[in-house]
Formats: sequence, C-alpha cells, structure tokens
Amino acid sequence: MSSMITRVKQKQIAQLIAKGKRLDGRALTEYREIKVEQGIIERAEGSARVLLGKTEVMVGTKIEIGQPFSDTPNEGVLTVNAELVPLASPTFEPGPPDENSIELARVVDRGIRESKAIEFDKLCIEPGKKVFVVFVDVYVLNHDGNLIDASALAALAALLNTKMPNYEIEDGEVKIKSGYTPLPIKKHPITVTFAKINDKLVVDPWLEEEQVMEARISIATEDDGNICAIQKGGSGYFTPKQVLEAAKIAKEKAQEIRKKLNW
Amino acid sequence: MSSMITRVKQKQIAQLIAKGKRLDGRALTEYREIKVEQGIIERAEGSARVLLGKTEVMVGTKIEIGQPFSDTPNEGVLTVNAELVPLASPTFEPGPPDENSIELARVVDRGIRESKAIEFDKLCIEPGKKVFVVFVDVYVLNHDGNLIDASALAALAALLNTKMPNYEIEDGEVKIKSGYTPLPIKKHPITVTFAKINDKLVVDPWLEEEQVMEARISIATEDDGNICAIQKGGSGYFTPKQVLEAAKIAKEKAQEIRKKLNW
Amino acid sequence: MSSMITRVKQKQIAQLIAKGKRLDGRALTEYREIKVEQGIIERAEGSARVLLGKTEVMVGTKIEIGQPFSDTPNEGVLTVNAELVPLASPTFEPGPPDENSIELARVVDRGIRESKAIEFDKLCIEPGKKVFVVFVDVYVLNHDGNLIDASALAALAALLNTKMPNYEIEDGEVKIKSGYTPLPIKKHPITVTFAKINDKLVVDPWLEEEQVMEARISIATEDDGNICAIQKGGSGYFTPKQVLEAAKIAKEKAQEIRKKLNW
Amino acid sequence: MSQKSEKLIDKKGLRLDGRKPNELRPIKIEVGVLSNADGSAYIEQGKNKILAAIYGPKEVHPKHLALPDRMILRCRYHMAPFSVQERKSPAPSRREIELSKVIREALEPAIFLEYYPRTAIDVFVEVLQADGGTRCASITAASLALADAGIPMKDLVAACAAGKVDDTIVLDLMDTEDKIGAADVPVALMPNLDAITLLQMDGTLSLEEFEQAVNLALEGCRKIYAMQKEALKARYVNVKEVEE
Amino acid sequence: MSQKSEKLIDKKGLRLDGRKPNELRPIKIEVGVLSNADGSAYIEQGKNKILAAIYGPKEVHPKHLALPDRMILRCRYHMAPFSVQERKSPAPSRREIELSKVIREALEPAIFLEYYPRTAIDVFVEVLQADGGTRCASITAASLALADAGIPMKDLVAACAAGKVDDTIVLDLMDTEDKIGAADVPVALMPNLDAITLLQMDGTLSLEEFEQAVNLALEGCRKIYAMQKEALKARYVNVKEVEE
Amino acid sequence: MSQKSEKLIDKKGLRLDGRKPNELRPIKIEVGVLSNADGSAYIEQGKNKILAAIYGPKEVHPKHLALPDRMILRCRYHMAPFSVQERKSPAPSRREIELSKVIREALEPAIFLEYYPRTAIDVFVEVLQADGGTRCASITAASLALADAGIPMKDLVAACAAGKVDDTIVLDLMDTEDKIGAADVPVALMPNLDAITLLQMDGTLSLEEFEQAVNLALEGCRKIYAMQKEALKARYVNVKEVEE
Repeated sequence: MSSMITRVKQKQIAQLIAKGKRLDGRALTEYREIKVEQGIIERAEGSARVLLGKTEVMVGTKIEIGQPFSDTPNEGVLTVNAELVPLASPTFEPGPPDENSIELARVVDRGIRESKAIEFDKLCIEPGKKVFVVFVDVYVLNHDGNLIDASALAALAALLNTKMPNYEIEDGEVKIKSGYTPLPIKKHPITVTFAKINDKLVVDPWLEEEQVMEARISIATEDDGNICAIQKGGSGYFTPKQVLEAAKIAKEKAQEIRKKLNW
Repeated sequence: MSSMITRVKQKQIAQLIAKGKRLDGRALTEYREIKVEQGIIERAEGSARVLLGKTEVMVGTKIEIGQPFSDTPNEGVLTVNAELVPLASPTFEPGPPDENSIELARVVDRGIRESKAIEFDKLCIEPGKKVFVVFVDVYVLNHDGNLIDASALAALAALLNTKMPNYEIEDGEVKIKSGYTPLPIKKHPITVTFAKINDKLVVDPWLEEEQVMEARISIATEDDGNICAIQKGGSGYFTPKQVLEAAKIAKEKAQEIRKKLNW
Repeated sequence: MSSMITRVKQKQIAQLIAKGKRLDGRALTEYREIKVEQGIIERAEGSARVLLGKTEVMVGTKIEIGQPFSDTPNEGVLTVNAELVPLASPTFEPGPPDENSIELARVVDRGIRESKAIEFDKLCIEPGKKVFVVFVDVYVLNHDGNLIDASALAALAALLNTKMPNYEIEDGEVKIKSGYTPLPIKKHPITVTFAKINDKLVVDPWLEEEQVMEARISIATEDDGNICAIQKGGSGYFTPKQVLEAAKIAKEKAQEIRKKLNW
Repeated sequence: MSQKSEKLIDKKGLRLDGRKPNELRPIKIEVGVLSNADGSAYIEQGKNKILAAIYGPKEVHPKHLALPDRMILRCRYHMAPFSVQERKSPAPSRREIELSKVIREALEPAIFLEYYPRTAIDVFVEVLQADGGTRCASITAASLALADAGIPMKDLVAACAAGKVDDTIVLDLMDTEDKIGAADVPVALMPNLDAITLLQMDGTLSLEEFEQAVNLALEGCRKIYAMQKEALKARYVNVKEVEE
Repeated sequence: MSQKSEKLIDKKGLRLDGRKPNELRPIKIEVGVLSNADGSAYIEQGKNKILAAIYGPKEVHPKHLALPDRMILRCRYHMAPFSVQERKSPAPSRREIELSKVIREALEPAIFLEYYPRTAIDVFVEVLQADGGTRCASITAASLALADAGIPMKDLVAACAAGKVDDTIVLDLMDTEDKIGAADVPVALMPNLDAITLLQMDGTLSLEEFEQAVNLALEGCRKIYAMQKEALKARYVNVKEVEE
Repeated sequence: MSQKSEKLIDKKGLRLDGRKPNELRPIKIEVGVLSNADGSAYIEQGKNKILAAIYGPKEVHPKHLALPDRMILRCRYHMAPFSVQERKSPAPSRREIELSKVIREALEPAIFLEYYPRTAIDVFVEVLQADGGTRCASITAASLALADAGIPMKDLVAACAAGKVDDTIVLDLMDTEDKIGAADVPVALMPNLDAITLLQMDGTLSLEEFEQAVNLALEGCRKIYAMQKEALKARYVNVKEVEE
C-alpha cells in the first residue's frame, strides 16, 4: 500500500473510532473471531494454534528434565520463548530475538507465572536436583495485530493440552515409564489488550489500528477476576481513569473468552 | 584483474571446454598435481598439508576425552570444522563460519562418517560415559579452486597420521599412559568434484573455472567403489545422465588417487 | 568542539610540552588530583571509585566458588573484565567488549597477577576442585584520559576493600558461615602511564593529550620497585633511552602514590 | 545413516508404515495460506508440516550488495523448537545453514533471475514438524510459494528422496528409515527440463543401486509435480471464487 | 512475586526498614554529574544507585534509519556486574532488553520529538547497585538527564512503584518486598498532564486493590516530581555559581 | 609467569634445548609464499610456524570509516585450533584480540600511512603451531609481508623477546621458558631508526634486569633484521629467475 493511501486510511480509522465505530465493523470492545485448535504437533508434548482474525500463532511445549532454580528447589521451571519468524510479516527479520519478541515472551510468561497457572510443585522429581522444565515456544505465523492476546491464549491452550511423561526413580536414577499425565493447570489467565486511538480504548486492535494507536495496554486476569499481569506499551500515555476502565473491561472480556472456550 | 579482462578470459575458458580443452592444458578429467605431506604440526595428534595445484589446505587433528552421543553410547565422536581464513583469498572475510565454510566442513564430515572410515567402536573408553572425540580442523591457506577435494584429502591424510594416547582405567579414572596407538582407519573415502561448464563436466576445477561454472557436484567413493556421499552445489542443474556419468568417473579417479598415494 | 579549534588546541598542547609545560598547568611528571573512595557498593564483596581529575572509574569485586585451572589446582582464580559503558564518552558504543576494553582489562589483570598481589594459595578451598574465584569488574564512568592508571588503581583499592566469606566443609559440602575475612593482599602494584608528545614523555595524560600523543607506555611496579607489567600502545614508537627513563620515573611516581594513599 | 538390527521391511515387503517400497507418503498441499506474504504454501508429507513464504522482489539493503544484472535469491530454512523430539534451540544450527544453501541452489535454476535486476527475493521456510525428508518437502512448498508470488519461473521444482533400507531401494524415506536405513538420496527436479537441481547422498550405495535410487526419486518428483499443479489450480479457483 | 511465610509488616504496621506503608525510601538526586555527557543525573533511592546520561541530538547512522519528521529516542538500561547479589554477566539480559524498551516508552511521551527531525538521542542508564524499583528510579533520573541536556520536554517524568505485601498496599517496594511480596505495580507519570507513561504489574491484585495501588503510586510520583524540580534548581544555581 | 622448581638452565649454563642464554632459536624465513595475497611471508622460529599475508591497499567499506589523510591498518592475529596443546576454539579469544592490537601498533610506525589516503590494508597472521614468542615472530613475518606487497615503509620491523629464567637473562624464550620462567619482555624494533614499536612485559624484574633484558632483546631484533633482509633478497632473486 502506498504511504499516501495508508495515511488516508489511518485518518479514517481514527475518525471512525472517535464516533465509536471501527473500520472492520466491530464494536470498540469486540474481539475478532477466535479459533483455537489443540494437539496439532504430535512431536511436541503439547501444542495449539490460535487464529485471532487473520493473526495466527502456534505454540508448542516441550518437557525436559532439568535442575530447579536454587531459590525454588521444589518447583518445576517455566521457560517461554517467542519467535517473530520472518514469514509472518514483512517487518520481521531473521536473527536473534529483538526487543519486540523478548517483550512478547516476557508478557506471556508473566501471565502464566504470576497467576500460578501451572502447579509447579507437582513438577518436582527430586527436590533441589531434578524437576520438569516446561518450554513454551510461541511461534507467530501471521501478524495481523494483537500478538500478545493471541500468543497468551495459544500458550494457555498448549499448556492445557500438554502431557508429562510418567516416571519412577530406580536406584536414584529417573526412569521414564510408558503413559502420560496431563500437566497440572489450575488457573486460566486470559490477557486482553487495548489500543488507545483518538483518546478512546479499543479491544483487540488489528494491524491497521496498531499502526495508528498512541499506546497499548495488556491486562491479564485470573478466573476469579483478579489481575495478575499488566504491560503498557507504545510511545503514548493513558490517564489514570483510562487505566481503571481498561482493567474492568479486561476482566469482563476474559470471562467471556473463558466461557466461550469452556475453560 | 579488471572485470573486462575477466569476462574475456571466462568466455575463453567456456569455449575451450566445449572443444574438450582447458585453459591450463589439462584434459577434462585430469587433476592438477597433488602433493600430500603428513605430520607437519607436532602439537597436533595428526596433521597433513595438501597442495592441489596452487590450492593449499592444512588439516590438524586433536583428540580429547569427552561424552558419546546418547544414541551411540559405544562410539567415539567426530567433529569436523572448516575455516576459510582470510589470508587464503580476497573473498574470505574474518568472522564466524559462513555458509560456505559450514558446507565445506559438513561435506568433508559426510565422506568420513558415511564411509565409516574411522572404527568408532574402538574409540570408546567407558560405554555411555567416556569416549575419544576426534576434532578435524580444516584450514584453507590458499584458495585456487576445488576446496572440497583438497580438504577431504587433507582430512583423510591427517586422520591416517593421527595417534591416540594410550590409557588405562584406575579406580574408575582414565589415566593417560605413555605411548600412542594409531587411530584405527579402515576406509579411504576420496571425494571427486566436477564443474559443469558449457554443459560439459570437468574434474577438479581451478578458481577461474569455478567462476564460470553453472553447477558443481562432489562424489565420495570408498575403496570398493561404493558411493558414500554426494553434494550438488551452485545455481545450475545437472541432467540425470550427467549425474550417472559423474558417479562413474568419480569412482575411477578416486581409485587412481588411492593408488598414487599407496592408500 | 569543531575540528579546527581542536587542531589549534592540539598544536598548542604539543608546543607547550616541547617547552616542558602543559595546557592544564601541570609539570610533565605530575599527576592530576587523585581521589579514592572504597566500599561504596554494599552488594559487592569489595568496591572502589577513583577520580583522576575528571576521569572516573568504579570497580566492584565479586567472590564466587568455582573450579581452579588444571595447572594451578591449589590456587584461586582472578577474572578481570572492563566495560567502557557508553555513558562515559561519546566515543564508547554499546556492545560486546572491543579491543580497547579488552586491552584495558588485560593490562589491569597483568599488574595484579604478575605482582602476585593476591595470595592465591589462600583462596583454595579443596585442591583441584573448589576455589574462590575473584571477579574484578572495571566500570569506566567518565573518560577524560588515562583510563589504565585510574582502572588499575581502582582495581587495587577494591581488592584491598574485598572480604571473603567464611566457610567450613561439612560432609564434603562447603557451608558458608557468617562473618568475613579480608581478601589476602600482599603487594600494591601501581601502574604509571606516559604519553609521548613532541618526543617528550608526560605522565598521566588527560584526554586532549591522548588525542595528540604519538605513543603510550604503561609500567606497573611493585612496592619494592620491581617492574611487573608493561604495555606499549599507540601507533608511534619509543627510543630505548625513553623506555628506560620511563621505567625509572614510573617507580618513583608509584612510590609517591602508595605513600599518599598509605598503602 | 547407520545399519541396525531393526527390521524396516516386513515379510510382505511392506515398510513400517505399511507402504510399498515405491510408494509416497500421504501428501497434502495448499497454496496461498498466509495473508502477509507475497506468496506462500503449506505442505504435509507424512508427519512433516512445513510452511514456505516469499517476500519480494524488493530493494536490497545495503545497496552495494545488489547485483546490476540479476535478482538475489535468499533462503532461510528453519525448524521450530517443537518440531523435533528434543527441543531445538531457535538459533540456526550448522545443519539449517547448509540446508538453507542447498534449498536456495535447488530453486535458483527455476527462476528467471535476470527479470528483476537489483532486487532480492526472500524464501522463508519453517518446519513446524519434522519427519524425515524435510529439505525435499521444503523445496516442493517453496517452489509453489514462488509461483503464488508471481515470480517468473522456467518450471516448478518438485523434490523427493529415495534410499536404501534393508537391502531394498525405497521412495520417500520417513524419519526412522532415514536414521537407521543404509542410504538416503534427496533429489529435486524441474520435470519439464529434466534438470536435477538438488542432489545429495549419505550412506553407502553401489553404482547400480545409486542409479536405481536416482530413478526412483525422479519418479517420485514427477508424481509430486502433478500434485503441485493440482494445488496451484485449486488456489486459482479459490481466488477466482473470492473475487467473484 | 511469591508469597512466603516471612513477615514483611510488623505489628506496628511498619515495614522491614521501618517505613510506614505510604512512605518513600530516602531519595538523593543530583543533576549534571558527568562531564562528557550532554546531560546526566544520579539517583539514590534506598540502596539503588543509578546513573543516567544523555548523548544527542545527533546524526543517525546508517542514515536510512533516520525519520524525516521526528527524532529517534534510543535507550539502554544496563546493570553493572557487581550491582546485584550474584555477579551479572555484562551482556544484556532479556530482562534488561525489555526494561530498555519500557523505559524508552515511558520517556517518549514527554519529549517534543518533532523538534529535531532526522536526529537521535541516546539515553544510557547504568544501575551501579540494585535494590528493587530500578526501572522507576531509572526513569526519574533519565528524565532529569534529558532536561539537563536541554531537550525540549512537555513535562518531567516521575516514576514510583506501589504494591502489596502482607495484605497491605505499600509504596516504593524495596528488593525483599519486591521478591516475596504479593504484587508490584511500577508507574511513571507526567504530573502536569496526569499522563501515565509506564504501567506494569506482576503478582495478584483484586480490581479494588489495583485501584488503591495505582493511586498510591501516583502519589509517590508526585512527591518524587517535587524532588526532581529541587534537583534541577540546585543544578542551575550551581552552574550559575560556576559561571559567575 | 610463575616460578616453579623445574630447572631451566643446567650446570653448564645451557637451556632446555641446549641454547646459550643469548642464543636465538633456529629461524627459517620465506617471503612470497601465498599466490592470492598481495604480500606474504612464512616464519619458523623454534617450533613456531606462522604465516602472514597482506591484502591491500583497498577501498574501505562502509565508506565513512575511511580516513581523508591516511590509510587504515587492520590486523588479525589468529591461532589455528591445532596450533596449541589443547584444541583452541576458532572464535577469537581476548588474548588474540589484544595481540592483534599490539601487533598492529608495532607495524604502524613503519608504514608511510599518508601515501594512500582513504584506503585500508589488512594484515592477516595465522599461527599454525605455537611455541612461545608468537607475537614477535608474527611481527617479523608481517613486516616482510608488507614489504612483499610493495607497501612503502620507513624500515622493516624485527621483533624478539628476552626474559629471565632461573635468575638468568635469556634471549628468545620458548614455550616452557615463557610459561614457568620469571619474566618475558617482547620487543619490536625498527633497527635503522632505533625505534621500539612494541614493548610489553610480564613477570618480575628489577630496573637493572629490565635494562639488561631490553638490551638483549634489541640485540636479538638486530640479528633477526639481518635474516629478514636475506629473506627479501632471496625472494627478489627468485622472482627475477621466474621472470627471466
């Protein structure tokens, strides 16, 4: 798209939002269509693919045996990594993770970790020595906006689909047995992202909205409505009132999504 | 050389080859002069220098004690690395290995590994725990074309020159004893590379031929004439007939080289 | 400063030095004011901040338990690192250590190591297995010339301020006990740097002198006046006579500094 | 490649997954699957799941890398960390760097590079699940993605391996056959030009066996070529339907 | 954030370091502390010791990264290896890269970026000692360093965290409270514009607790804002004295 | 440098390899050994085997790094993985980076850098086998490679170390003497100008011992200088013979 057409379109998006409307016809607090598929990568211990409109994110989980951190000797370890692979967008480049993919991974990690979604104490094999390490790899396949919500949702869906190997300890050595146990998940943190455009908040911004937004705020809430993670982004600001309004809406939208997905 | 002179020369090379002739007077399936020196680096467990015309490659081997791979607990480990050091050519740059040096290392590795040239089971010290690791470092010192054949030959020559330390196991610890045993080598894979120029195949292309070639194919054969590794390179193609023709010639040329070197 | 003013000033600096004078009024062998503060970073095992005129260097030390080198199984380990962080100068760039910071770290390391300033044998916990590792991190905060002397001095001041944790060995495991022991330091190597400008030697060059100097020589001497490390830098040269003259002055200036600091 | 005692061909001459020696695995191909890329394709071949995308032709940065008389083709073959049994670090391995090069050189002969001088095309391949023969499936998909992007091509490139397991020459090796079989010969072909654009081999084969394997692989390429054309046709019909 | 049995608030309602819930740690701010930088500031907040320096506006290299209509703000938040309990590798960690981004985005709304098109400003933050709340203290210092460098700004940015420890909403968490408390909410504010430029949270808070925490943090920001203005005034007086 | 109980000088005053204290190791020098480089030289000194090559003068990329009034000299000192007892990783170590710098600064004073403004010269040194004193042998070889490349020079640079082992000042330390001796003083000299272009030291020496060591090293440099000139002469004769 030439940059002049882009600018005309951006103006249009901003003007519509001032009137409470969006270019793609959604209400300000309406999500695009959400599709979740689980168990699509047999090689992985768990996997899911989420479509949020045209935004497409795949998450695979891997379970390995490793060492616990010294300050949590009885708990398993979570490692979240995100790759903005270059086939997903003309703006993504091959190479080591940049600040955007690192922020994405850390925001997804925060939602899962702070809500204590995984029962980490059940991932301990031998206190202080051996625990299960859960790798969550977020793979963005098509970028049409709001990667945070799509990635957080795909990560949760993949974790809910993840199986841990059965094992027994024989002569101090861990032996993997046949069969699997589901990864113990007790919370369902859902992240809801808002863009601020023309001083209004819109939920689930698509790519063209992200290009005109002044700032972004992502809020993760737990099943009971408590907030467990927040991240403001972008080079604009929010008023204190907008922040509190966003928190309230985030809680409602998260409940809606949980209900829709039967989680 | 100015690029115009270069182009004239390249045209000349291609036209001569169409007539079955080469600019340096060789027949289409004739190698440049091959010189092999072994044992030139006393610090290394094995070493060799190969001159293929003006192309010069040095290989040093090192033997260390390390862990076997989990799927081959009773076998030693082979690690091949190639450095296109910048003193060898104006086109080589300092820095981490690029795709050319990685391909070179992997093609040399494949010839040795797939032919089972090294008796890896004799490199096991303690099954699953300790084995000899053989490092083969390919060092290109002057690049005048056909680095693959020169490197593969130098690697084999260095391996034939390599000595393993004697050891005994005392109280579960490996003790290095005085004296050495030759590294057990049972095959002599020789790699023969062809350039396709003007739809003809020529053996052992020198640098100026490489600059005009459409594609390259390298074929490694064992003492009994079996093929153990192939690599096509370059942005052109081969017909099925050319591929089979190349395989036949590769077998013959490899036998000639083995005979000349008394291997 | 525009480059023309710079050149005029540089000429002036050089002409003054020819007459035995310096632009900032110092004598040729006179240091700028030296200020040393110790113990400023409570999180570190030892720390110091040195001001050499406007040049400011902070050093923090950390002590960890690690493995000795195989050729010195009864000795602790010293690791010196230097960061030319970009807030210190418009010429420093973020990124991995460049040749200047690596040289700085290695010169500081050499003075401490070669003088045997630290009693490394007292840092051994379990021969061949566990020793204290001393990390010396040189952090340049403002660069106004002569980073080598300021860094070496700050490193020594931080080491003199460093405390080792007390420990006992229980059932083969190292237990950290309460309380600390000072790191055993028996030598006070002081490094004195000379710039050669207009064929004269000046001590402790500041930034503007470094910009016109032809070459640089840094000489570390021990308490007894013995030389323990030298580093020539810069793209010029010294005559043999200048080198010997510098060594004599370095010994004297180092004694002066030790006296002033009561070391 | 290492020969082990496991039986890869049963008494009836069938393979571990029930295939006959000269039979391809089930293949599913879709073209135009990604909305951002200029061209894209998805392939499932056995348990392989691979996406290929094209971006370009576009400007070259820094400019002095551009070529005055032709387009530059760049290629990145990359595996997702969860695509294999043990998690793979996302940093490119030496294997991935080599495969990126041979895949690029397998596609280059098919493109009219001189049509767009001073530009570059990026081929991005992501292996989402790997099951043996990923380089061939990647070439098959990438060549369709190039066509989907409207890059002028001499022919599609179809790729398939043949190899030897338990003394039998077989087509389209899956992971286990690749790992414990006797030899693997991946081949890429432009069928209309009878031009082999990728050829590698590891393992051990006599000259005669090698000739058999190459011929079987070429046969496989031609079958896959037919599927590629079907997939392209399906894409055009789809596009038309959407546009109408 | 993880809740442990340690008591963080004693019977008198005081915190580990004797502070009341809504009390800031002792803060010392100095502006103009580095001779080479175009602007600089130093802050001590509890045991935090942080330096911020500004270089710019300056030319952008390579040139095609420059923006025709605005300045580029770049930011590097970095911790000294000796700033924390266990030695930190000097290579930037993922945490440092994220914080560099959020600090930059907390400062950007305050700067008239369009005043110097095609240029760049570098914000360098060095944490010499860390004691919880370094991102907020870094923003407070960096915003003063920008002012010291004469960069045209809409307002200063003041930053402070609030959080929850032992069921109490508290201001300005120190390291131990941050690590074993229930929640941490760092906030940055341009007080004159009532504009929140940084907001993060980890831990667990109900909507009501969150509202309390934000309000307490904003109160903290306003107190720090007063100190920032004092520090700037002290700097100008100093400069004047030197010049006279 | 660490003093151990091993005897490095025997009762007759001879060293481990039978040399007298002021004796150089056997040295073999050859100029013009690589066909691609613009200049090259090979040196064997004891068991050291070192190649040096020159490429340039050539254009600088990116251009803004070029200097308007002089040439840039770049230098890479690098050791082959098999050159030392334990395999060395091919990635440049901190030691190699420091030595690249001091070698460059030892060569720079000898070159008329102002003759070719806006260009660069690359000096590449590869240590194929290391036996103590590689930096000096590298300078000796690189200076000949520069001459072979026709770079205008004020003088050749000859380099040699002296040091102290077992209370004796000795010339040209080999590996064992370097490692367990008391001090090592590498020196580089432009003999015609009496100009020391490299000087380093580690170990412990009194002022008097240091003076002795420097003087002995300078003597060694002058002997090596004579060999350098011989090697250059041999090269020209060779070239002439080839050309006739």
